[in-house]
Amino acid sequence: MKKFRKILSIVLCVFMVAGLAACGGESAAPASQAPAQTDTTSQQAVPADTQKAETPDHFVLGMPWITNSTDPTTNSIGLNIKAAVEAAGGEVVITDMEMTPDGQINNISELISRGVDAIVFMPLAETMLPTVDAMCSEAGVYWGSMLRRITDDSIREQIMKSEYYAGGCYEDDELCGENIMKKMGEIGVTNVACINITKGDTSSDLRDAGAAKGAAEAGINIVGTTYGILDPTDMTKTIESYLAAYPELDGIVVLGTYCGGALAIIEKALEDNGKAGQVKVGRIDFEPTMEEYFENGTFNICYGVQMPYDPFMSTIILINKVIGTPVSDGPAIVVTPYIPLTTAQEAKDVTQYIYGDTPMYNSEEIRAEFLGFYNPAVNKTYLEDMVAKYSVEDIVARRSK
Amino acid sequence: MNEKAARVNVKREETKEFLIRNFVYIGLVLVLILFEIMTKGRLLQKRNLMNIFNNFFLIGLSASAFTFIIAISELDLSTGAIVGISAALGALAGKTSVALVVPVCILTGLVAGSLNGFMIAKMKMASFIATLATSYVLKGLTTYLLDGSVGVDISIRVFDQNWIKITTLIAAVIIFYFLFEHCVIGKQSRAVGASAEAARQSGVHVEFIRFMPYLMIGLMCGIVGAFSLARSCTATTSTGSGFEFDILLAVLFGGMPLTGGWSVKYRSAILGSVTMAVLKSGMSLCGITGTAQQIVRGALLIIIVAITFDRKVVAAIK
Amino acid sequence: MSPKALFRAEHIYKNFGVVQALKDFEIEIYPGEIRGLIGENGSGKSTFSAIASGTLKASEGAMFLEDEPYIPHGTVDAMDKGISMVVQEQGTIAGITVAANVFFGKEAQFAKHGFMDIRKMNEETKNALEAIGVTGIAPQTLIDTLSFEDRKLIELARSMYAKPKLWIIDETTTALSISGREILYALMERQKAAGGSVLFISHDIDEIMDKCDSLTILRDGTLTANLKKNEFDPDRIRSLMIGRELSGNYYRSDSGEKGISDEVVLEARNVSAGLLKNVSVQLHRGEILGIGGLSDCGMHELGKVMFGSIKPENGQVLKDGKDIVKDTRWAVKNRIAYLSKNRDQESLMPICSIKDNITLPSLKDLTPVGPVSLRKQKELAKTWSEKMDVKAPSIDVFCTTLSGGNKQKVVLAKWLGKKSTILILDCPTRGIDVGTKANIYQLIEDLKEQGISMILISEELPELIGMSDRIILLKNGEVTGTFLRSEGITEEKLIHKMI
Amino acid sequence: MSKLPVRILKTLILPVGVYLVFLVISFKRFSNFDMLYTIIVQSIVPTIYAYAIGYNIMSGVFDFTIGSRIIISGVVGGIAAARFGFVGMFIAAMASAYLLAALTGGLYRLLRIPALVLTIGLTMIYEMLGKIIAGSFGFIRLDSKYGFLSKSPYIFIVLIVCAVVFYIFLDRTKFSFHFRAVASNEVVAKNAGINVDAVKFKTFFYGGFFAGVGALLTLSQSGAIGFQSNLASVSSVFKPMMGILLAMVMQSFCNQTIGIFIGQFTLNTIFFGLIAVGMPDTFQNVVVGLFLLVLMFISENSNKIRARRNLMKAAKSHAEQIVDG
Repeated sequence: MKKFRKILSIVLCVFMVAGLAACGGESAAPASQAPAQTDTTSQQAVPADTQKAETPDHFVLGMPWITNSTDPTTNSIGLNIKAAVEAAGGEVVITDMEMTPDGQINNISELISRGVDAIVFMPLAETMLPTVDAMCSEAGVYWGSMLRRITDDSIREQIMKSEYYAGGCYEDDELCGENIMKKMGEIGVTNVACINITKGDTSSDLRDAGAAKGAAEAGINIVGTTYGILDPTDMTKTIESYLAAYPELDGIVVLGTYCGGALAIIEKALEDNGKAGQVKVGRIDFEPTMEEYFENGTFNICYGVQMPYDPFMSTIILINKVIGTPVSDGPAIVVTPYIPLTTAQEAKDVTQYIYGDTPMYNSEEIRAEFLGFYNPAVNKTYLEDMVAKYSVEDIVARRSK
Repeated sequence: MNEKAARVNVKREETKEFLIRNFVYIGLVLVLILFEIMTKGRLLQKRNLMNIFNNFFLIGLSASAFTFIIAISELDLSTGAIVGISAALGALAGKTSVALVVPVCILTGLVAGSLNGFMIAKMKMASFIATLATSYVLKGLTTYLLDGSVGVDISIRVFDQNWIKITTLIAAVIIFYFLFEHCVIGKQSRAVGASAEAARQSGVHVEFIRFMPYLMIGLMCGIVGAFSLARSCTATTSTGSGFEFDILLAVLFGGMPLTGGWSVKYRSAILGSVTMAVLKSGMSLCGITGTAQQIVRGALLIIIVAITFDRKVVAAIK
Repeated sequence: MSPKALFRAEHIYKNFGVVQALKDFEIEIYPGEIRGLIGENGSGKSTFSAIASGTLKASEGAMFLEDEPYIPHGTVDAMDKGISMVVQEQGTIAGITVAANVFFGKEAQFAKHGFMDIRKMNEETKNALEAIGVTGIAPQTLIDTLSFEDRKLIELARSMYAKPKLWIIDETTTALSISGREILYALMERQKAAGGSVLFISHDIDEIMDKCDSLTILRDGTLTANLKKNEFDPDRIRSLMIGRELSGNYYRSDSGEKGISDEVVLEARNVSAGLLKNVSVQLHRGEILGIGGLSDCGMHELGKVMFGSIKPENGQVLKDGKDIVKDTRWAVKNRIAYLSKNRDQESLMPICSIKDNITLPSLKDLTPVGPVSLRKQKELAKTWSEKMDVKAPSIDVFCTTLSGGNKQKVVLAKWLGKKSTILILDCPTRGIDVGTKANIYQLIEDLKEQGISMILISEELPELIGMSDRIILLKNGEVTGTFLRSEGITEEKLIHKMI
Repeated sequence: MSKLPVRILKTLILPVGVYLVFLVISFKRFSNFDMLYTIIVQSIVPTIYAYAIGYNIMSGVFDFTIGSRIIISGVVGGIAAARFGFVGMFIAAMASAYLLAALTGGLYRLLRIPALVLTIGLTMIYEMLGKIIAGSFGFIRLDSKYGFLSKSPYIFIVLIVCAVVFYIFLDRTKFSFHFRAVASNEVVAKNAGINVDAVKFKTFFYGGFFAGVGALLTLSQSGAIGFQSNLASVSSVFKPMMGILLAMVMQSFCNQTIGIFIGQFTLNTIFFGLIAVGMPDTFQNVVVGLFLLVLMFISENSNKIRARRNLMKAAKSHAEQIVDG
């Protein structure tokens, strides 16, 4: 009995080491570009539009994303990216996004090994971008970033020189932080408490800086900022501790959070402590139940709706590069706007048309207005005009006919 | 009369024992075959083997040292935090010169490990609570030190080459195997785990033996911190988060009993990490959503431990 | 006395693995009788009392209570049926109050539809304690804060409260002080007067002769005789207990005429620790130094102090007159060995194999530097387990499967494998069958020839007398007497110094 | 047992002491009654979480699933509230809490594996169960008219009811004697005829009541309950556990039912103090960690001190016997 087990363990070890060593050495050579003959794990590619005779050749776009979430924002991003890729005759492969930097690098190397032609992702920290660029260039895979700006000049320089980096969109978080703080000043807020995502996330730091600048100009005193709240009970506890510690508080600004139902929790806490309406509330990033609070006047200003648009536009830039009609010679960086929402009606439209279960643009619109392959006029400046024209009304008009 | 009956009974016991002990081998082979079929051969493709390796590389490194912690029937919930603080200090040191990164990571790991070791060996505190407290303290320090995320010069990626990682893992596995199975410290650790008083009265330096495992796991977490820096050139507050449960799950998947003492098998650590990595890669290749993956992992954990747990050793199962 | 027996047990057999603890034992106890039960350690007295009180199940045989078949499953069930017992070791449960201990397992009587009436329970506890003449203990205190003796009195109150038909007392007197013992004797008398009966288990002949109406004698698990009070005679009882003449080949045959070398190998100089107060003891080369006394006279602590397991508050322990014994690690390295009284917690690792147990202290000796060769380990374990003739299928079997005697042989193999020159043996033959006991005595004699010096701590006077060159007696932490083998030692001389 | 006033004094030293420290540091913040009131209210929910795992921790059985179980009960309660109003919510939350507690306890009894391992596996499953039930929004919103449970005076009534129920099961029923006996010495308890497996099942089952109430309170207090994943819900076990540890340290002079609340109050005072003092919340973890270490140190030594005191008392009483013997 014992001897048999000894042999089995040795055989297993030898097999494992040999396998790893073989591929260890091999992986240094550039991987073959041939698209994997994977059977399509997601739906069948949409049949190409009959007007144009030929279509761009088939490509696979990989994306690390949150697969176990039912949050409408997350779903609408996935929906819109899939629409863009399938409109161009491509296919999307999604893998479960890891929350640590080295985990995300593993995501990217896994997608490369599954033979994707392009990868779009939201970088957790800009300092990992050189690593991503090195891996993708080595594997001949185009990649694009979304939702995050590169603040460090040395990294930006290096990345902009890469020919595999297609570019991507970001919002001017700093400006948005400044604007929302000024808006709060306009509606008479003097002492404000802030909630933000974990320190170290580029947007989080930029929104902090913008908020501080806006507060200084508007003469608002920021009593404190709490970072990285995930749990509803912690959110309630933080709000109530601010209310108790600072009776003079008259404003709460959520610069960003991953806590589900954050606005509902804050409104409830204000209501329980009899401060609903007196304490003004502002929020960056959209939340589906927002219109109700707009109606009863307890919620005042939202800078958001960039969520599905930025990822959609970043994917468009990447697709154009993959199908051979890049929007600019080097990486194309497009700044997408935060759209201010102040009325319940706007919030209702956003929930129905932008965060609904239909993508913002249908296949024809995408091909006609966004893909250089079909519309040669598409380039960086053209896209920037599209961004300027983008508004809630525009989407409502397109979808409601 | 009962002499013969006893021997027959021992024979039946031994075959049952053989099946249980090799349940994990059989389990791994089954998982490999199952997912090879379901992913139509993509699982064992050369490229994907590399992904599987990346998944279990960091966990495997620490799991081999974690065997000693389980052998002295203690626990360590601060491994994730030690990886975080090592990466943080390594990155900060990297600002002055990249050559400093790895030594600083290893040094931080050793210091944090000896802090744990001192509390548990000298101050005789319960390891579950003491390491939990250390993880809180270290996480707080990491967030304070980093104040965001700190980048490291790209030249650190030289450590991220596959052949370096493979040789490091094999070296670590062999060294700890040698220490655990063939050296005095391995035997004495299992003796302390089985019964500290009996070991003390047999001349074992119990305090030293309860201190060393924490030093070893500290060292390995420092090295993991260094490799995680090499991999992503970034140290953030989320580096190493959840790592302590990954290691615990890996060793439990390998059928490691939590009761320590002589029923601890060295191979459980490595086999467990490999099985988990294969499972993860296989399931994501089949496009199984994150939800289903977590449910499968939870259910499998309970089944494996229910089968391999050696009930006759422990009078009271807490 | 009415002819109908209150309690009858017939053809009782009980074996643990290969060891025959009870062989065809039978006993009849009549109402209003204090029946003694005497026998050496390992003769099966505690095994029978465990069976009668429901802690253990007999392998074969039947028991009858007032002619009804009596099959208890658990101590609480036995109590309800009328048989309660006071155990030798610690019977109370830590972490709960005195009241909870007295009514342990029987809380239902105070529960009114689910809720406990704590006040009534405390009151009943007070009555129970007063019934046995104890007033100083408050029912709601946590039991951990009480002394060992108070906890034993609580056990007495618990068993008496159930108004048992048959009350079993298993060697409890050793744990009680004089006043505690008076309480116990008074209770026995009261139980007898109330028409109940008492089974009084002890190995102290004088106590039995004084208190009991009749006596059953056990040797190696078999009934040797039943005596009436008028037939009581100490020498006759002892010979029936031991079966062999004292000076038979069971113990050492020589009478110590060779004398002992005056080189002191291990010495405790005015050591005090816990109970021990200013004790000085010297062990000479090749000598067997016996240490005797009541079970809580401090002799066990003395053994641990000399091994370095307990740090003395003042005074010191010296090896060869010069180096101080710092701790157990230093002691083992310098070839001092210690066999603990509770072997399975302190000297042996039951959930490990025989090989690992034997080789543990000698790992560094096998290969001082680098890896320990498996072959050498196997060799060491094999030679010594064969020398000790440990009966087991292989040396890789876990020690949990071994009998008491075999476990002790493994521990001895461990220390002899380490080539220890000084052996501290604390009750080495406790709970071991008579056959193995004889081997151990023979081994001790052989080791003495080889010049190994030994300290023999034992609660069995015959063992001390039979094996030691010199005997030191302790009482409440102080040395009260020393006897030389060459001058001939009798139990009377020893007992006089012990109590 | 020292007399009642002395015991009350000893109990209050820690909470009042810590409050005074922060009063000194930031007088303006801590002097208004509002702060004290908020700390008290904020200590109620963690106390009820602590009651839910109290029996387990005291008998050395560790249960990771409490966080995920409360989320499921909250989500189920939220959904029921939308359709059947307050009564529906109450029944749904309590029923699901008892069901999950029975399931966890039953599996523990059936599989007989260490609770630590079983509950890690179960937490992973329960977390995802919570997410699947939570469905579209990933979190459940509660209509505020059903959320009155978390407003005073109701929340204080709920606290008192829970404290009484906890105290009864802790000290006043057969179960309380059996579960303490099993906690201190399982083997002796088994010999005395106690059905040890049933007792262990009950420690989980009776905890279910408080898990249900905890879920209701969290749902009404925050107005929403969101799901968590990959063992994030485990962290909600650690803070209540510290309250229990503190209660066990004060065991000799204060009943655990009150001790747990005192523990939570002290912890919250430290949290609120840190926010008021303006220390970045990154330091909260460090302070919680250090507080836990100090707590461990005290509980470790207090056992040693008490043990040494017993030894001395035993030796003394022995000596007395001889004198009057």
